[in-house]
This record gives sequence, C-alpha cells and structure tokens, in this order.
Amino acid sequence: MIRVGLGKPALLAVLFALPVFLDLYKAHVAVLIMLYAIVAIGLCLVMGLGGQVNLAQAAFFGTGAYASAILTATYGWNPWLAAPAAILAACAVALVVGLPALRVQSHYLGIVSLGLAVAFASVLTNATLTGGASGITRIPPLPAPGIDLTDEYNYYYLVLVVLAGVTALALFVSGTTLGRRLRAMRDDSLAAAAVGIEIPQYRLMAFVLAGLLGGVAGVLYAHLVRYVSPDTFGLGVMFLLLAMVIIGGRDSVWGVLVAAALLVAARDLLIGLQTYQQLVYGALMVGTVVFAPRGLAGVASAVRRRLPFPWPSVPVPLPWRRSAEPGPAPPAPSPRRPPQAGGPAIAVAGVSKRFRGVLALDGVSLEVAAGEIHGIIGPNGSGKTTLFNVVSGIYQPSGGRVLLHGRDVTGRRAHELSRAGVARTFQNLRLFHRLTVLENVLVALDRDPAYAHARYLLGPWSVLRRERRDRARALALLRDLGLDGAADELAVNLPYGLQRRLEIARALAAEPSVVLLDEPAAGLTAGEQDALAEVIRRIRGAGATVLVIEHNMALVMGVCERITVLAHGRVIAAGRPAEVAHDANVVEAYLGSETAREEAV
Amino acid sequence: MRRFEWTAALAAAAMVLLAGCGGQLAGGGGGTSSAPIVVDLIGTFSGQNADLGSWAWNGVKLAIDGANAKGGVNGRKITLQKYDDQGQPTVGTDLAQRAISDRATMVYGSDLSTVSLAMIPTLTSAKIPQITSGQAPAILAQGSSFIFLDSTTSAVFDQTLADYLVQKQHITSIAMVSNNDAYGKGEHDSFLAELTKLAVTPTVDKVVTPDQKDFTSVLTEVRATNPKALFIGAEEVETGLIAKQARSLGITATFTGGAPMGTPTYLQTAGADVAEGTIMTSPYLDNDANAKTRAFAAAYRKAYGQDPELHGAKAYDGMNVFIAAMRKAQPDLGGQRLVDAVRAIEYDGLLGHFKYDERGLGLHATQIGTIKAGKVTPI
Amino acid sequence: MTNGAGAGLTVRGLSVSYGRVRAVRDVSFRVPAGGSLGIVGANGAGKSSTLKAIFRQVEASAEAIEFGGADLRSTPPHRVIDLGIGYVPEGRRVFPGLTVRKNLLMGAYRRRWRSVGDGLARVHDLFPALARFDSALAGGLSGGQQQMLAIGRALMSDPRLLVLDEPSMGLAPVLIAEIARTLQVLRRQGMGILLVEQNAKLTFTLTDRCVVLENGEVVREGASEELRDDPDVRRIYLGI
Amino acid sequence: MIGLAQTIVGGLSMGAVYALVAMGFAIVYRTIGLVNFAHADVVMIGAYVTVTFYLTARLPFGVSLALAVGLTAVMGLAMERVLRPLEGRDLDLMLIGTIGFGIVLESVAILVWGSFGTAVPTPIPNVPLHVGGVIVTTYQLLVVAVSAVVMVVLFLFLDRTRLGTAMQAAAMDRVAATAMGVDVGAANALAFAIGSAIAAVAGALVGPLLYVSPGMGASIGIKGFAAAILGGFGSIPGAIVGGLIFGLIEAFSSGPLSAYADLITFVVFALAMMVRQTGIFGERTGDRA
Repeated sequence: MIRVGLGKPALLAVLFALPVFLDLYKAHVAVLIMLYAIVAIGLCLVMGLGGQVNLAQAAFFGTGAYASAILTATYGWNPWLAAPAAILAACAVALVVGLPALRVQSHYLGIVSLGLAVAFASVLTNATLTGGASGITRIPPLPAPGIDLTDEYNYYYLVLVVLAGVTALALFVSGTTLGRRLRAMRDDSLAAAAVGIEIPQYRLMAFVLAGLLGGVAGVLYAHLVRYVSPDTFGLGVMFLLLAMVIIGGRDSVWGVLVAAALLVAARDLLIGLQTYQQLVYGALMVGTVVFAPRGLAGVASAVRRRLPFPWPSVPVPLPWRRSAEPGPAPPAPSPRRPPQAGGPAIAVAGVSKRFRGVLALDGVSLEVAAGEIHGIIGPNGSGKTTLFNVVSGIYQPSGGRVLLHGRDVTGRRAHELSRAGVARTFQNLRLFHRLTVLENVLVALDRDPAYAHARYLLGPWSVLRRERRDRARALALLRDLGLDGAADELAVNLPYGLQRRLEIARALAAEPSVVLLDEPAAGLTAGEQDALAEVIRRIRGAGATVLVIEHNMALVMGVCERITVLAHGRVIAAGRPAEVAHDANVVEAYLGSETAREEAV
Repeated sequence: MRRFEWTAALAAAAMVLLAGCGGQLAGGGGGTSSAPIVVDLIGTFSGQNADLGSWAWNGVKLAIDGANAKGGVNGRKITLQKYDDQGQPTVGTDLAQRAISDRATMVYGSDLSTVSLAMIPTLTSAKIPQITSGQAPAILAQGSSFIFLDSTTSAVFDQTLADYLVQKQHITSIAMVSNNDAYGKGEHDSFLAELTKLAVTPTVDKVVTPDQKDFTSVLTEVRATNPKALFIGAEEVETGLIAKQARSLGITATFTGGAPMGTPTYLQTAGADVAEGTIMTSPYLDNDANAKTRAFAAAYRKAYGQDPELHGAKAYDGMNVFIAAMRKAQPDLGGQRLVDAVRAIEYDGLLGHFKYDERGLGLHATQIGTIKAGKVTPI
Repeated sequence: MTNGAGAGLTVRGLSVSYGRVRAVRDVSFRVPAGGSLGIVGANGAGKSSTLKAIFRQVEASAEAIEFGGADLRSTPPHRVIDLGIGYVPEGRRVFPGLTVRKNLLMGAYRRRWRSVGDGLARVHDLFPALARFDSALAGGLSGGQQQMLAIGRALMSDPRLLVLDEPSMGLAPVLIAEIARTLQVLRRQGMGILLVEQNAKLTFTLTDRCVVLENGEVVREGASEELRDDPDVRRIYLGI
Repeated sequence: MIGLAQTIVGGLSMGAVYALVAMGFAIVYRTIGLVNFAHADVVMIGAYVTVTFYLTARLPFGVSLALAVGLTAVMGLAMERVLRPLEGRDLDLMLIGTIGFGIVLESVAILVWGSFGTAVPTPIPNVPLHVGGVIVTTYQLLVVAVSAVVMVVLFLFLDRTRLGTAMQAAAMDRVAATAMGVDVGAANALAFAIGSAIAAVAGALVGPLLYVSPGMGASIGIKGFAAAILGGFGSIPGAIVGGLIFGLIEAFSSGPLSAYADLITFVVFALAMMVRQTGIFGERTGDRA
C-alpha cells in the first residue's frame, strides 16, 4: 500500500483532454514532443541508468524512421509488418554502436559514438536507397481498422498510449533488478563486477534498450510526417535529446518527460527567432551542468526535502512496494556451507604479480582453513591489497595458483569468483553512491545471471514476485546489521561508519563462503571498532571464512586466529598473533632496522 | 516519490494548452468575409542558402504592397506571414501544418526544391495552393493540381543550355558535377537527357552532397579528363565553391549551369576572376532588359536599397499571377477556385509570358547569358 | 610572540578532518632553526595529514603555524616555498615526463636565474647519480634514484628547513642507509630537518627529538635517545 | 600513381588543420583535464574574427591573423573562468557542459555575423604548381607551413622556456608543481589561452579552403577531437600525428567512394580506439574493469 500523489492521475487526465484545446499545428507539436520524449527516455536508460556516454541516440531514431520508410514506401510492405523489422534494425545498429563501449568509456566512447552518428547521417545523405539529400516521400500512413490515422488528433492518442507504455517500461526497469544493476555499473563498474554483474552484457543491454525506444519513436515519426530526410536525425537533434536528458535529470524518467515538453514547446514558441532558441537551450545546458547537475529532478527532490508541503495523496495498494505489515520475516541470508569441509577455504601457492617491471607480489603462499579469521598485515606498499585483488579476481596473477575450497580458480574474472562465493569490501569504500542502502544490498543479493532478464519479456509478474522476496531478505539483513533505519537513504548521504557497515552488509548479501575485508576499521572510532570485531565474529560464526587486511593492530591481534605478514611483496612471517608480534623480522619490518644506527654514528 | 515533478509536468502541459488557445484565435478566414487574405511565405532565412529566403520575401512583399496600395483584392487587404524553414525539409513539413492552422489562402514556398517537395503532400491534402521558386522536374511529377512553379523547370533550362553549348559553341567535351538533392538531381537528369539526345556523352559525371565543402577528390577526376566545359548542378554557394576549387586545381574549363550562376552570391563565393566567362541560362538576365524590368528594378532598389536579381523578379511575377487570379476568382477564394483561376489567366511578367498547364508549369522559355567583367550580360 | 624561537617552525593546536573522520587531533610541535625533529607512528596515525596541513594541501584548523615569523595559514599554497621550506612529498612525486635536469630546475622555479647554476653543482656532488642521469626522463629512474631526485629538487630552492614525508618507503635497506648519510651531511651544514617516517628506529638515529603519533594524537614526545629504547614504542606499533 | 600522390597532398593540408585543432584539445586536456567540446566553435570564432579584419577592415592577412589570435586567446581566458566549475567534475557533465557552451558560441556567432556564412578568398594568389604531375596549390603550402611554424613555436615554448616547463609540470602533477611554487590556476588559464589561440590559427587557415559559417565548427571539431584521441589524448606529438593520419584517412576514403568518406573514416577510428584505447602515444586512462 503506498500513497500516490494526485499528480499522476491528474496529469494523465490533462494529457487525454489536451487535444480538444489544441489546433492542428499545436497537436502536431504535441505529438512531436511525445516522440522526442520516447527517444529521450531511451537515452535516459543508456546514459542516465547505464552511465554510457551515447551520442548516437539520434542515429537509432533515424534507423527506425528510415527502415520503416524504405520498407513501406520503396518496397511496399504493410506498415504493421515493417514496424517490428524497423525496430529490430534500430536495435541492431544500437548493438553495433555499443560494441566500442566494451573497450572504451566516458569521453572516448562519447567521441566514438558521435563519430558513428556523423557517419550514419552522411550515409543517409549519400545512399540512393535512402533517397539521397531529399530523403523519402510518400510514406503510407499506418492503416488502422475504423480509425483514420492520417488525422493528427487520432495519431496523438496512438502516440500517447505508446508513450505511457514506454514510461511504464522505463520505470519498471529502473525500479527492479535490471535497472538497479545498470545503475550499479554506472556508479562503480569495478565494484559492480565484484558483486557478480557481467559488465559487458549489461553495457550492450543498455544500448539495445536505447535502440528499442529510438526505433519505436522512429517508426511512429515516419508514419506521422510521412516524409524522412537526413537533417531530421543530424547533430541538432542529438544535442536537443542530450539537453532533455541533462536538464531533466539524468536518471529520472519523469525529469526527461518534463524537459522534453519544455524544450520542444520553447522551440515552437521561439520559431521565428531561431538563433535565440539555440542560445536558450545552449545556456540552459551549461547552467544545469554548473548549478544543478542533478537537473530538474534534483531540484525537485531538493525543494521537496526543504518544503514538506502536504501534497494531496490517495492510498493505492501496490504489491511490490515495501510492505508495511511485518510479514513472517524470512531468514537473513546466511553464508553458504562450503562445498566440502576439511580442505582450506583459500589456498594461495607461489603467487606473483608484476606491474610494468615492479614485482608487487613475489611467490606468496598462504592457506586459510575453512571458518578461520585470518589477518594479513604489513607496512605500506607491501602488496596486501594486490593479494586481495588477485584472490577476488580483479587482477589476474602473473604466476602461481589460487585455489577456492580446493578448486583451482587461478585467473578467473571478478564476477565469476563472486558467483563462486567470494565477497569483498574495498580499501576506499566503493559503494554505489546514487543507490539507496536497500538497493546496494539488493544488487549483491540478486544472484541471477544476465540472461535471466528474459523474464522481463516472458513473465514480468515473476520479476515482481522475486523483487518482493529479495526485498524482504535484504531488509532482514539490514535489520541484523542495524541499518534498516536508513534503508531508503542514498548511500552517499550516510555517515562514514555506517557506510563501512553497509559495505560489509553488501558483501554478506551474496551469501559468500569467503569474505575478504580490506581495512574495515579505517577511520572508525574506538566504539565502532569493537562493534566491527563483533560483526566479524558473527560472520565467522555463521560459517564463512574471513580474510582481513588491517593496520589497526589492536583489532588484528584481538580478532584474528592466524596472521600472515607481508613486506616488499613476500611473506616474512605467519602464525598466531602472539608469535608473530615478537618475530624479529616483523619488528624490523615495522620499526626499521638497527643497521642504520652503526653507520650513522 | 517525486510528487513535485508531477506539478511541473502539469505546468508544462498547461503552457502548451495556452499556446494552443492563442493559436485558435489568430487564425484568419480564407472565406468570403472582408477579413484580410492570409499569405504564408515559407523560405530559407538561415543557413548557407539564406539569401534565397530574403530575395523571395523582397519580391513577394513588393507585389503585395503594390496590390494593397491599389485597394488589395476588391477591398480585402493581403497580409504576409514569414516562416523560416532553415533549408531543412523536416522543418518545412512542420510549417506546412502551421499554414493549414493559419487557414492561409495560399503558401509561397519554399526556395529549395527539396523543402518544397516535402510540403506538397500536406498542403495538397489541405487544398491550399502552393507556388514555389524550386525548379526540379520532380515537383511537377508529384501530380498535384495545387502546386505551381514561379519560373520554368530544369528541363527547359537545360534544353536551352545544352543546345546552345553543343550546336552554337560546338563544345562536346563537357564534364558534369551535381549534388544529390532534388534541385541538383533535376538539373543533372535534364542536362544529361539533352546531351544524350545530341549524341554527346559527358567526359565524367560526379555526384556530391549539398553540404559538402571539400571537392578536391571529385575535381581531381574531372581534371584528368581535361574537359572544355564543366556543368555544375547545385545551389548558389556550393556552385561558387566548386568553381573556386576547380580553378585552384588547375581546371581551365568554362563553367556552365542554371539560374544560380546568374546571382551575386555565385559571383562573390567564386570570386569575379574565377566566374569570368561563365555561361548560364536564366529567364531574367539583367535589370534594364526592357521598360517593365527597369520600373521593377527602380521600385526594388527604392524599397530595399539593392539591385534585384532573378529570384526577386521570379517572386514578384509569381505573386502578381496569384493576385490577378484572386481578382478573377473573388469573392470566394477557396483553394480549388483559386487554382482554376490561375490556370485560366495569362500573365506577361518580367520573366516572360506565363500560361499555367495542368502540372503547374507557367513559363516555357529562358535565355542564355555570360559573365563579363563581373557582370551578367545576355548573349 | 616573535621571540628568538621565531626562526624555526612552530605548530600549535593543529587539527585535520576529512568529512567526518578526524585524522589529526590537536597536534603541537616545534622545529628550532637548524634543529631536527622526527614524527613517527604506525600507518594511518596522521603523520602525512600533518604535513599536508602545513603545506596547505588539505583543510586544517590550528592556533598557529609559523615559520621564520611568517604565518603559513595565510600563505597561498604555491608561495610556501618562498618562505624557505623545502618539501619532499610522500611517494616522491617527481615529474615523470621531464628530464632529471628539468626536475631540478623546477625546484628552483622561484629562484633568480643566476643562482640556479651553483644549486645544481651542490646537488650533483651530494647525489653523483643525478649528474650521470642528467638528461634521462625521471619516470624511468629506479625508486632510490627518484627519492634522491626528490630531495635534490627540494634543495634547489636553497631552503632553511627540509621537510621529508616517508623517504624510506619501498626502498631497500642499502638505499635507506645512503639517504640517512645524506641527511647527516645536510644536518652538519646547519639545515633544519623535519622527518616524517614509519621507520621509527631510523628516525631516532637522524633527529634530536621525536614525536610519536597514534590515531591522530601525540602519545609520546622526547629526545630520540630515550625513545629508542622505550618498550612502549613497540606496543604503539604492534598493538601488543 | 599520380592520383595517390595527389590524395596524399590533399590529405596532408587538411591533416595539418586537424592537427592544429587536435593540439588545442590536447593542451587544454593535459593541463586541466577538461574535455572542451566547445573548442570546435572557438575554431569557428577564430575564423570569423580573421575574416572580419581581413575582408571588412581590409587589413593584410598576416595582421588579421595576429589580431584574431590575440583576441581569441583573451576569449580563451574568459572561457576558462566560465568553465572552471567543470574542471575535475565527472566527465559526462564536463562533456555536456562544454557542448552546451559550444551551442551558445554558435548562436552568438549567428547573432553577430549572421547565419549565412561567407567564402574567403585565399590571402595569396592560389597558383596551382605542377610538382611531378601532382598539383600542389600555393595556399596548401602556406597552410602546412604555418601549421609547422605553430607546432615548432609551441614545442620550443614548452620545452625551452621556464613557464613552458612549469606548465608541463603542472599537467603531470598538480600537487608537486604547487609545492615548487607554480600557480597552477594561472598555468591552466594560460593553457586555455594558448589552446584557443591555436584554434584561431586553425580557423583562419581553413576558412579559404572550405567556407566560413557558424556551423563549420561541428565537422572540423569532431574530426580534430577524434584525431587528438587517435594520437593519444593529452600528448602534443600525438595530436600532430593523429591530425595528419586523420587527414589522410579522410582523403583516401573520399577517393573512389566519396559518398561514404565519413563512414569509412569514423569506422576506422572506432576500430583503432577499440584496439588501442589510449591512442598512439598512449594516455593511460582507458577503462580497465
């Protein structure tokens, strides 16, 4: 049961009643607004959610329009047959433009995608199939039994229905597992891989989603204007779409809709003063980026936080929202039983790692028994974090072998090791900062592989069911770690100590058999350090093996059962804490050697 | 969640609403009341071909001011609204919708054949007469009875030009470069058809795009065939650039082509020395051809402070044809009645004798001219 | 407060926090003119944050940060060097794309052109290797050579006080000994030394007095001689 | 064979212009870490200012170029002030903020000089010279010569002068440079001014080759940006090599299939980026995850 503001139904009513007030030209502009909004939502998904700087969105829009134009006007297909083919073509082009994203990101991807968009526009202008610079005319209207779709007003309602569907799809995706994983990948692709997300697949999925929406809008555009020419899909439109997404608020579907309406309406009102219109939305883009990087959506949420205005709202039962009633609390995810008891949970044999000539790890070997709390210490630059990155698959070792529960996992990628039961935290806190506390845990808790998203097409209700189940389990875990109070708070707004605990909660959510903690005590107060020690013991108590890197000697000596000491990439001592602390090599590594004294005198 | 955004979306929708109502009231009537006759001029006022828009506006306005001074169309004044299609066909289609909701009696537009072509389906289905300064044969091939050309088509231009070059100047080694928008394709197809009729094959036939700026690779192939004449099928600025780059690549051929080469824009872009000796075909070569052109030139210079050229004259003639047709068809100026009236009358204008056939072609002859010392002179 | 002691470096009531984490809490110490002080402590004890605060690289609050009568709190970061403080940053931070010679010239960026020549000569005889690798790119040097270059670069500004942040990190013992010898030579020439190091034993041999930090607070202070044999120091480092 | 040589000559002259544009991008990126998409429109502004002095005020081309370079450099200083809040922000915001700024520059140019654009006569008589059957025009030689001079002057400034070395140091390590007494803020502003000045030279040179119009920035800018990345973003030699290569790729791909020149050019560029993310002279920031 959630309270839905009166805004949503009121807006839908207005949009349905709108055409009655609009003359032919205004209706035509309103339809254009909705079409641009659909394309902009596609850009919002790939760029706002997926974090991919895609400057070729106008090309996907153009592919949809031209494919349906060529199929219907030139080859005489029935428009309803040509439409799905055109949308498929747009998705295919999106996939091709997405391939470079597997290798290059941010401004590199920006210029590559922009270059491909320019190339697309020049192909349209040159190819005879696409009618050269004068484009393709006489595209047949969409035939519909009983409804004349050449009439602007009927077409308005067709596009409104499609827009409502697209918006629902976008909200459904961004609110559930697929959207959450895209946003996690956007916030920190390294940490996302560490919780099991296959980055390449999700980057391509983001592009295909953008292609899908671009294609849908392209088909509708072709049959509305019944004429396509290269200039419609050039750079001007790309920057207009970009302005919509940026001014709207990059990951907010609603923000993009509002921005689309404002910008296209402004373009229509300033039709006579073409240069001022361009000046206006150029300045708007700069202003938004400098003063309101989160766009309209950001401003809206900021104003709402400061002005607790009692918006009129009506209770509406919605199954998958956070249910208030305390249903039977499902058990918190408990670490998986290691496959077979006895053998060491983690065994590292003679591992070395070389970075351009510098030997960060030199033949390191250690064994951690199942269910043991094992500490790794050593002065700065001794290779501790490098060892963690090798065990968790971020780095592939230059030599030696890594075994997990007896199985050889040398060289496996981060998301494969995550699936095999390895979970980790990071030295400098790699949380998904624009996701809420609950979502950070949900991303790790959801173990489905990428292809499981086929459910979105085959059984969306099953997606909702799994969502409800996962939310309950995540809440239970948050309650265990005392974080349930801040469940809906953005991770970035949490105090430092709670952020550290959230990172541990995220690691536990994946039901790991092995937990790697990288300096969990850094910056914690004495009280928080004791609470941490208690949490580590509880993790081990639930059956997981814990490996801890830590500088805080008090914590290490108190919690760890065995310790390995690293210096200059080599193991210089190992054993129980008391033994290690008195080992001559360790003292020298930390406190420095006496030799300097004789020579200095 | 995000309720505030809803209100913002509501506000946006309301704004479109208000703009809508505003639109509702301003629409003029095409019918028989004494309300003013609304003429929408859709032209290219920005971008590379922005000159075309301003010349068309000057010619049409001059004709309308003249008519309004003499009481308009039996008492009804003619009002002229200006829209910029930015040389882009898509914007043209949007503005065609605008003209319909303005309930315009007629539309003067656009200057570029590509944009005019895009607007024909919309305006024809709304039965709004449309007169364009485009010359592409494809416009007449649309089979609409609501479209008219204010001068002649590329076919006529190029027949005259090809006959002159091959039969009078005995030039048979001719290279061709044209762009692939509607105008360029029209010029290319007409000129090539006439050459084949005269059993002449072009030494090389290259196609470029309307917004291309660097023609080195294409002109290198032209130079290899060392042609006597180079036919260029493109708008004013592009024609000038091609000519300039051809000379810089050492091509000595005489430049030849259609109406664009008779304009000051071509001269300024190519440079007077490059344009020297150009042979072009145009129905309006210079202002002191006869008494009628001298009077027009004086009025034009008084109104705009610059000498008129072909496009201004075409627009002046085209508008006057329609004004004459309105006087004949009034008081009912509905679309069908107006187009029938245009076809019924004959009009002697600056460019020659106008008699419109079913397809929309009114002018059937043109002249040959050349550029001597930076000035267009008839041959 | 401009008594004779004004000539050295005075730090009083210094606190540094990153967001909500307090890295340094109310630290005070003095380096008398021409004198030497060591700051030691386990990793994460706040040693580097203290130096970054002095060089205005991080936000900090302090009752006083003065050197030779000048108030460092109101000095823009790129003018601290003009006061005569040479800085050898943590991790050396030589300019990888510039040659050794140009790195040294950058050290004298604020000096008049004339005096650069003899500055170079002085550094070359302290570190002969730098003369041999004069036109090599600094990025290609070994860890030890880069450390020498970083110290040489700091000396090029002819400072009265040399501040070193963890010079021994990542270096083999024989290189640490060579750097120790150089610091001894500089001290004999009257150069003030402020040495921040994790390597406590080394620091006790190179400085007259030392301050021991733990969790951002000064837990011990005294003459290096006494601290060298103090059992508590081992507890501070190793927790038991 | 002649055709091949002719294409190379054409490619090199445009390549020289792309190299200048790429150098402008590279300088601003390496010192401030700002991906300045508005740089393309600075090229356009530079072209217009030169044309205004050269055609309207009838000053000799050399003087017009110098004045334009000076004026655009000052504009560069102002731009750096406006874009400073973007420096160091996450790259998507930076890219989009500068694209918006580019659009503003374009509309200002339309307001000042009109949207029509103008052809520019070559400053020296553009005599085609026959060099072993290959046509090289005098203006093409001037373009390559002036570009070469700019490259040498920039190299000498960065390599030989105190200020140039300080700018390089600031680019390599902002904290260490500040500790050595370099006012990194001023160094960045100077870098922006130099980048803009070079852009003005590129604009002035390309004017007579193509056509000066408010929209000219887009296509040159994208290719200049791509050339900078191809050569290794942030490296000046990389920008020069990247620019020349881009000019050649474009010239060769516009030979037989001139219709698909852009397609071939950018597909080759995309493949090159996928093979070696950091470009020829390598700037190690490619995505590793």
